[in-house]
Amino acid sequence: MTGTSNGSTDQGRGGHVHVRVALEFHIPSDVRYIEQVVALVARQCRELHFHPRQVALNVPVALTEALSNAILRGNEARAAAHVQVRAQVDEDRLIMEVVDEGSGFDLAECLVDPTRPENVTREDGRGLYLMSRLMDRVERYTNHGNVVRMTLERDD
Amino acid sequence: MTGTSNGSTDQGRGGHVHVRVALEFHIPSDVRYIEQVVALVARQCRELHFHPRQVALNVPVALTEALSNAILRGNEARAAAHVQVRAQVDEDRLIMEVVDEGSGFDLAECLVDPTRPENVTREDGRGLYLMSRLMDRVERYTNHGNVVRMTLERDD
Amino acid sequence: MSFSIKKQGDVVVVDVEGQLIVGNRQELKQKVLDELERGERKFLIDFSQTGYIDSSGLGVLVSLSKKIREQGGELRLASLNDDLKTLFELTKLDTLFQIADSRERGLASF
Amino acid sequence: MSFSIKKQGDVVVVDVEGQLIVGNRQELKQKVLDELERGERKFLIDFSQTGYIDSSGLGVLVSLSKKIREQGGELRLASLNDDLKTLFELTKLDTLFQIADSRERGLASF
Ligand SMILES: Nc1ncnc2c1ncn2[C@@H]1O[C@H](COP(=O)(O)OP(=O)(O)O)[C@@H](O)[C@H]1O
Ligand SMILES: Nc1ncnc2c1ncn2[C@@H]1O[C@H](COP(=O)(O)OP(=O)(O)O)[C@@H](O)[C@H]1O
Repeated sequence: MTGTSNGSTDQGRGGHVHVRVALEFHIPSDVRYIEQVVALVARQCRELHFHPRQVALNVPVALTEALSNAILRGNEARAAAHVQVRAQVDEDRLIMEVVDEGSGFDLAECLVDPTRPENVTREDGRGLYLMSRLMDRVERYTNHGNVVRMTLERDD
Repeated sequence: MTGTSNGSTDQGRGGHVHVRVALEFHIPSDVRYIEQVVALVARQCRELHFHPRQVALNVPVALTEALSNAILRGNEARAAAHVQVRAQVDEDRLIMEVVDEGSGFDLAECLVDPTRPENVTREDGRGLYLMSRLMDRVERYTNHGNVVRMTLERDD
Repeated sequence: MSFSIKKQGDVVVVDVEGQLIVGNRQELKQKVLDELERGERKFLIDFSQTGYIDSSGLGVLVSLSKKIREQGGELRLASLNDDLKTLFELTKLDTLFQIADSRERGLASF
Repeated sequence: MSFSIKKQGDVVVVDVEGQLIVGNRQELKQKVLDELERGERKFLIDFSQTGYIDSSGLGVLVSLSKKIREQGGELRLASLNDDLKTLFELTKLDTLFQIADSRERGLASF
């Protein structure tokens, strides 16, 4: 048993430690904070034994997209506006919620397919698409702000 | 910026990342699980820059006491009974709640002073006392089980 | 995270250390455009030390590729790990870029 | 966590590696009582490699101290770090035990 090993640990006598970790962040609308938040969420996933690919690819890229949209689109980078991030991880799944102070958007309408020939040379428009491809579920709703909710089921 | 540095980090432009971490554990009533839970809670406190003494002494000892009381007194070590631990840490304080399936107890009545001459050679009876000395606040209430709630304000 | 640039033969090789994301992509863009301005035409970006890339990082690669091509130059990529490869495949950007397995192969491909 | 026992001169020295808590205190108790049974009378517990101690760990030390004394022996403690010292002070167990700063001084004190 070590202090760095997290997650559910079978200890032989049929017992089991169930761990759920919830992280909550408040950050100013500045993209320089993204990497730190992403690192902490990804680490929790690693410690709860998510697949290395999920830890290195799905989680960081999807969360970075949601955060940069919240900061640049939702809050339009207004310094006084804040972004809230809630991440809940357990042995089954990760749920991330990114909340901005904007008035929201229509997910289905804004999601374009960047792999279509006319889009593949565009410089933008890949964020929501990557989120939807890298997560099992992406939802948007309004609740004290514009909330983007992403769910990823754990792979071993 | 590193993936292992947690806590609130000033990044110069007057901005600030506020982090709150909530950990939740479910463990069988077996004292062998205590050390793992304690290690994870203490680590979060270390990462949120609690004083080294709080990380090495106050948090682990108080939580170990609460857990062993929940397992051995509250649940009377019945294998089927579980203990729930909720820990919430932010830059201000740590709040830990330990929930057992027992019928509760009277904190004031059960807390004896082990430093009195007639008690100092006793083998037991130091748990609640240590909790109360190592935490800023210890409370007990009933809410879906017997809840012991401990609060520690962060020292730098 | 940082970008280090060195010249190998007539190829400008850029190492992306850490992430290539919204917070630092402008730095990469500027560094490469400065070299283009100076007359360089062959560019290889090496991702062997890269963590993850977001959509705005991908966007900068697309943008640089266009600008270099407009000047008659060429941008190639090298050393994508499996996760980064997946990212290029998901976005079909693997069809837009010439991607070499290793820095050596990338250099040899010009 | 583990307990390692070695003999130095006529003193049985026990190192507590990791925690001394409800989950493992019985192991320490049994190891020391076995030595007592074998006729050993001088015991030094060294805490230089110890993390934390809980009330049941303290309880075992009190219990061992009594049992050893009943056999005409002596239990002493050594190398408590500041946090562990605080624990002994809070519980006034620093008045019950003879505590040496270091293993050497502890050994020399018998
Ligand atoms: N948090 C948000 N608030 C408001 N609008 C958003 C938000 N997230 C995404 N959008 C809208 O969805 C569009 C597409 O987003 P995305 O796929 O990430 O591509 P890009 O950001 O590069 O345009 C954005 O241009 C914006 O109009
Ligand atoms: N979770 C609990 N459920 C029921 N009783 C408890 C609980 N925690 C403490 N107690 C009561 O308080 C008493 C004192 O506890 P403590 O100070 O930890 O000393 P000890 O456990 O060594 O007796 C216990 O003996 C028990 O009667």
